[in-house]
Amino acid sequence: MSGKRTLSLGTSRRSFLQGGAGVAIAGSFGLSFPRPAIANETTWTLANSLRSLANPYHATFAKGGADFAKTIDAKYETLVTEGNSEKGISDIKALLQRTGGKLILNVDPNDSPDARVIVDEVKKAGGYVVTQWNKPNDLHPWDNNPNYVAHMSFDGVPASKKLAQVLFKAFGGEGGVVAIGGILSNVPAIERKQGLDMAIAESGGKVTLLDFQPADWNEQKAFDATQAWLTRFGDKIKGVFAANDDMGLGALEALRQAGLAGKVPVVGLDGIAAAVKAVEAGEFAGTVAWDPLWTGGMGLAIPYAVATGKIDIAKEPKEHREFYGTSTIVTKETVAAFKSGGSKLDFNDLWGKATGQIQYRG
Amino acid sequence: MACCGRVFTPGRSVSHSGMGVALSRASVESIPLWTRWRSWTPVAVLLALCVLIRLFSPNFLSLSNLVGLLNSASIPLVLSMGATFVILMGSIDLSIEGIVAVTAVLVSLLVDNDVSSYSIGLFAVPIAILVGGAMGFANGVLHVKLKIPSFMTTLGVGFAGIGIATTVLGGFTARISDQSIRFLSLGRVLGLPVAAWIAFGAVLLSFLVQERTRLGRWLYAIGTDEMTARHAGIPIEKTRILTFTIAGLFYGLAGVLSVAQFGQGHALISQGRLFTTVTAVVVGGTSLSGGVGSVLNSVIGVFVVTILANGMILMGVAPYVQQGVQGLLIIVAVTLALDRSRLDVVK
Amino acid sequence: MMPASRERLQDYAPLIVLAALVFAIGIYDRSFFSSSNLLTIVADTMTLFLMASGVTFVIMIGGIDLSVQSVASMSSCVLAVSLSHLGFAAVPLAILGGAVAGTAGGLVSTKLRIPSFIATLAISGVVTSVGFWLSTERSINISAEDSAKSLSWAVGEALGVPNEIWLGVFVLAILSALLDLTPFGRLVRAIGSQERAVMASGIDVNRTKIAAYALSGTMAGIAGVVMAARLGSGSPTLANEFLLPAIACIVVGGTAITGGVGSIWRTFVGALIVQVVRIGMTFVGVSAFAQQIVFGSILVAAVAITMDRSKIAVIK
Amino acid sequence: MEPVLEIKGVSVSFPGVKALDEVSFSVGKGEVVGLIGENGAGKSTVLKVLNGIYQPDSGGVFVDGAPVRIASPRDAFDKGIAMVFQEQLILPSLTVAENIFLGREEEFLRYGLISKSRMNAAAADELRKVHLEVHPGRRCADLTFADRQMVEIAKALSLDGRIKGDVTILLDEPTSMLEKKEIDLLFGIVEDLKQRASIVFISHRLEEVLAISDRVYVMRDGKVVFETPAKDATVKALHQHMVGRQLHHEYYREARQAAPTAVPVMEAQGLARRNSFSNVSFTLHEGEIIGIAGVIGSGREDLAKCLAGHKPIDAGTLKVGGKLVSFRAAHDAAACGIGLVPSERKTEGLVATFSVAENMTLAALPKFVSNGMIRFGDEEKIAHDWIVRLKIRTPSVRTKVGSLSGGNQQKVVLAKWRVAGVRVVILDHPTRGIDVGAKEDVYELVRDMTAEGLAVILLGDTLEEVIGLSSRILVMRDGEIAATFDAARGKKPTQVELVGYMV
Repeated sequence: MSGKRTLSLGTSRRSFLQGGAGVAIAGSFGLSFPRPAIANETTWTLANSLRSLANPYHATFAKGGADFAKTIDAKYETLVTEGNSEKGISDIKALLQRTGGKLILNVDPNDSPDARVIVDEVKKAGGYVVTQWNKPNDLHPWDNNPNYVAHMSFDGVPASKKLAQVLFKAFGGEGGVVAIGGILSNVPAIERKQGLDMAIAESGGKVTLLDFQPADWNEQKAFDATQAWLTRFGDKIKGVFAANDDMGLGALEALRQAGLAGKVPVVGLDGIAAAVKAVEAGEFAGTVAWDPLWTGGMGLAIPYAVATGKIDIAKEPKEHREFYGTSTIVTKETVAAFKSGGSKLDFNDLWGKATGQIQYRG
Repeated sequence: MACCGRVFTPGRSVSHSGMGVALSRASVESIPLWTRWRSWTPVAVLLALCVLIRLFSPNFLSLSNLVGLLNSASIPLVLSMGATFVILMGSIDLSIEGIVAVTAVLVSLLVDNDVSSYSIGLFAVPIAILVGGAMGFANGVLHVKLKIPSFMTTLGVGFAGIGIATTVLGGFTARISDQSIRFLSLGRVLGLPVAAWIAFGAVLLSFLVQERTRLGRWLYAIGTDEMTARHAGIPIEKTRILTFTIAGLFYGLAGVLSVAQFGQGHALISQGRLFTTVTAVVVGGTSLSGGVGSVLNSVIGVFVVTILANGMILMGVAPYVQQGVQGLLIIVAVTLALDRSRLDVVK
Repeated sequence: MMPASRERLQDYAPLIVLAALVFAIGIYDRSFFSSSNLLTIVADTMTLFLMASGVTFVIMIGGIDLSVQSVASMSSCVLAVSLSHLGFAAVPLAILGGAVAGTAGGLVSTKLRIPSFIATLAISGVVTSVGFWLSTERSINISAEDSAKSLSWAVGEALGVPNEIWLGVFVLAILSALLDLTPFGRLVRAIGSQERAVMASGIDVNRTKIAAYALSGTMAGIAGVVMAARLGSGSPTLANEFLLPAIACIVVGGTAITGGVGSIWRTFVGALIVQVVRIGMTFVGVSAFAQQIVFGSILVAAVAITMDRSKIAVIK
Repeated sequence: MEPVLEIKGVSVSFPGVKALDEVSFSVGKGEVVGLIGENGAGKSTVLKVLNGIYQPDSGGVFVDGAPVRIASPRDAFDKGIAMVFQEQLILPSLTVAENIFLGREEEFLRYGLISKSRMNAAAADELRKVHLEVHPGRRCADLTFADRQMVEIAKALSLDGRIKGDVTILLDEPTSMLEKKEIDLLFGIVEDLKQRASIVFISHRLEEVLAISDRVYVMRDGKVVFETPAKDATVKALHQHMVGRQLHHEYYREARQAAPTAVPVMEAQGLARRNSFSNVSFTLHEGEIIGIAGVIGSGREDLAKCLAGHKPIDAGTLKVGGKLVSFRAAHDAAACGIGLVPSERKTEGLVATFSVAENMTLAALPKFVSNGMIRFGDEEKIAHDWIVRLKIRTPSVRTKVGSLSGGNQQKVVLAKWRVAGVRVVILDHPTRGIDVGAKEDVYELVRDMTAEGLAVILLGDTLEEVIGLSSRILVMRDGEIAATFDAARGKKPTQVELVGYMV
């Protein structure tokens, strides 16, 4: 068994999971009621808000945040929206209330419009926020100094286009593909679909899109959609393009049920451990690693620097306020290099891995 | 022994005053023909559905599609067995998703996985089923001892179940790599998925419990009229608790099959299963007020719901339209199947 | 009959529970008591209360309405799609959509004599499809000025108190009056207690039932509009995770799931209890995941305390 | 000989009425004991005490002379006592065999599973005893009513041979729903059963009781008033005891019986409903009381429900106030000014959790509403008026109706229809289960109503009540009007004249 993914969310694995039937009951009733440190003026609380820890990309994103918090031994929390915007926002409001505004928030909004509401709430409470991936196009950090510190994202279009081409190459560049999309109104979902469409256009008609369906970043829905496609298109499917690894793995399980795992190539984005493993096993044609550890950590490091007065965010150039991170394509050939080269995170090099300002296309 | 019985000719003429023996009975007397066929309505709906889908897409009856159908029907079948017993008693069980979540998470942590260090293989299956039974037992005891309507007891236990599953895994997903568990879903025996055989076994076991055990018979009595059952000396409380426990055992088995199918366990693994299961049981012809129906009806109901979903995919119906079509089908199927002569007040 | 004192305790159990919860959490963490926090909590509760207020009528006639979640989402889509070119008129349109969906549930349940559990479940499937069709499967943004122009009644602030609270209190008053002062309200209680007696008194029971379902749909529509205003967007899955908590509010508040007994202020208090439990737990430090367990246990405990068993011989 | 089963000085009372008053009753070994009495005399209550459904407030139950406590019908079964209920308790979704042995399946268990073959075989033996050639595996839902009644009897008889000690079978009105040849069949069964068991037999048909019983008890108003060996009793004498003292005319306020006016209120022509009643025709005039007499199964209950719109009629025409009407539901009938005082007061008459005032205005709510709101003031005023007028004993207008006595509840139901201003009131067993004093009040109210021009259709609890109150009497038997009697003041027919047509 390859190394176990250590789960150090601030609590050692041993104490968190005893395993066995007892834990199911005991775990819940032995609720730890930690006395909250009375929020005094100086210490800042750090928090990552994300969709669901069930998605490994977000789990690593949260781990990045926790790692940074440990370096400055600040209190760290993870908030989960489980796909419900209303819950995500009311949890953030409650945390702002509890910390008296002394909150540094690194949030991946459940949906683009949520970002505006969250930024307003943080500004009102005097906290600092960095948004990830989703925000309305007309909302900018520099219009909300100093509380709205930055917006981090990854340029989905070129990455997904290159990834699509890796997929086409994997099945010989000829035939039909099916594509699984994220939540349709999410910015990354729109970008990744554009990348795929561009790659298909450039294939000069050799590659056709059999069907495109959203699965809202959910592995379960991807499993059901792929199973339906297998029923409907059967062996006409030459490849599966998934807008993220989680959904890609769902599709892979469906292919496995039909005995096609490894025969029909799948690609996804996020670069989560299970996807990297699938690339090694030849069941995934490739994935794109965003380095969630970096976004989780830096999304808190930068606003913390602003909060402690180390930098004056208003003076930072626009490419430091809205910037893309670096993404690496992981294929069978590059997987070994990618796995060994896992760089050590330097939390002080705030914009080291930033690669240019965010463009707004169409 | 001739079993011709005294076939009562419907509409025996009520002779006019004086001559002959007038027949007067207060309650339902001659059995109108179509009510006798009512119990076959769900089967008719199923056949009509198959014919309709076959017209639209030829590969509906292809072997691979049928195998796929059986595979996707196996978990709902196991769940509907447990739910049928509870509904026959006139109660309802909303804790399905909670119990499946706890047992699925438990299995995914006990077998070879990427979160905990346990790996006890197939021994996890009986443990999960027993934990499911324990939660079913909790449903029964709370419902009977605290005299709370089963709607609320099972809703509470369901919430608690989701909570326990989420806490134990901290919201994470445990991916399993134990092939013996995966075999329960991926393996093929005589061409059919193992999960289908397990589901078939569950149906057989349920039919045996329903027809050949005292509990099975007493469910109908309690569902039809609890006073009559009490007068007949049936231990009402014990039967109710035992029924919820058995239902829990089936949900535990479904938890195992979920982990086998998806290769992972997490708290939201059975989201949406509750309403599809209850729908299948009712569409199958088992009435929500209890006393009428059987596990075989639910088997038909599960296939109606599963084939509808599969058929709509084959016909390329857009996913978001599917929910609407399923809603309409429920109304049609239940309107035909419901035996309304007894219900004068529909809640 | 139950001794008077115990009955009075039973009547005000929900209020006592709420006060105890707020007090306990308050001691634990002083900031919980701050006025801004309490206002925020109450404001956040209002959408849940709006949805649950309509379902209260349906539960009181002995039925259940499982379609409110998808009706609220559908209404938010109607609002988001039509707000830009219809302006304020989009609001009544969205609410009307809710009323139509509620009436459909009522008609299917009464005319086709299908149990309300299944009838409203089927309708919720149809309504979800309509929601997806309206919004072409995605969430639709509500621009800031549209919202300011037509939705400030829902998300603005007056006299320092968020409008959601004014709206919630207004609805509480109107619906309580409807339930306690009008013939409709009396028939709802009567049908829930002894439907056969109402039928035998020569009253068209179906008319009242359908009206109750229509009201439930209308309130779900209003909840959908307010939710869309607060989030600045409408989406077919906006109100996910709201159905079961809404039912929990009603029952925790003391309204009997079997019908006949209950009131709107109970649902208001029940909604506050549910929200205080959910938010309070983050204050007390109970991990977000364990909240469901505490929530489930409180649900069962609340029903055990508030249920009046003397009237119901057989607990199904 | 030592009585097999006996009760001594047993009293049972329900809120507001004393169902049994110091009743003593005994059954010898192999003896058939008849038990007769008017509706509400307490006959069924005696059987339900013997069967363990009701526990006696005072007095005791003795089996073979030894005092016993019978906790439930199952407990009674184990002590050798089985009962065939008046209202059928057969479960339609179970098979014949399963119904017969419900709750007693352990006899057929093989390794924990019920052996269907053995259970069906045993059931077949029992069915043979009642000469019912129905396959034991058939669902009872598919059987006719009469067959189901036979299965119920077979279930009771299945005790014989399974219990060591003496067996007693309690039969509560088993023949009311059976045909002539089925009744003869039942008597045959009882005859050959006599060697092995003792039997208690309740029936309206006095000749049947005399034909089959060894001894007969007569009950009235919860008390045993007469006991006689069957051979030296006559129908007329039994009837006399059943009725008791010739009630003085004033009990039914006969003096106030108004002469019917010529104004027709309701005209029925050839009304019929499948399996209930056929070609029923009558004309009801203002101020008139038409009484309908008949035993259970005569179809009069269904006729009442059809006239009030609760059940649809299959044929015939109904005119109210000269206009042709047809009712799809109760609210259509109410709209035409027809109100039904139901026999099931608790479930159909009132909303127990509502106050007296709320119940009274329930049928006429729109009258108490102005601009959408209920005018509580008027409601309480009108309730107060009726409480005074009908002498309803209630702590206040706000008291919950459920806590009142049976008599007072019935007065509230009557007030409900008066408030709604109906023109025709159908009374379905109006005085069932209420104390004697309250009965007289109800009779007073009926007279008041007719004096104010209302028309009344009365399904009397007892024959005597029908004769006493009505100005005209329709006697129904097996769904037909067997005879019509005028009952003008002073020229009342006697009960014996009517009984001849009823049975």
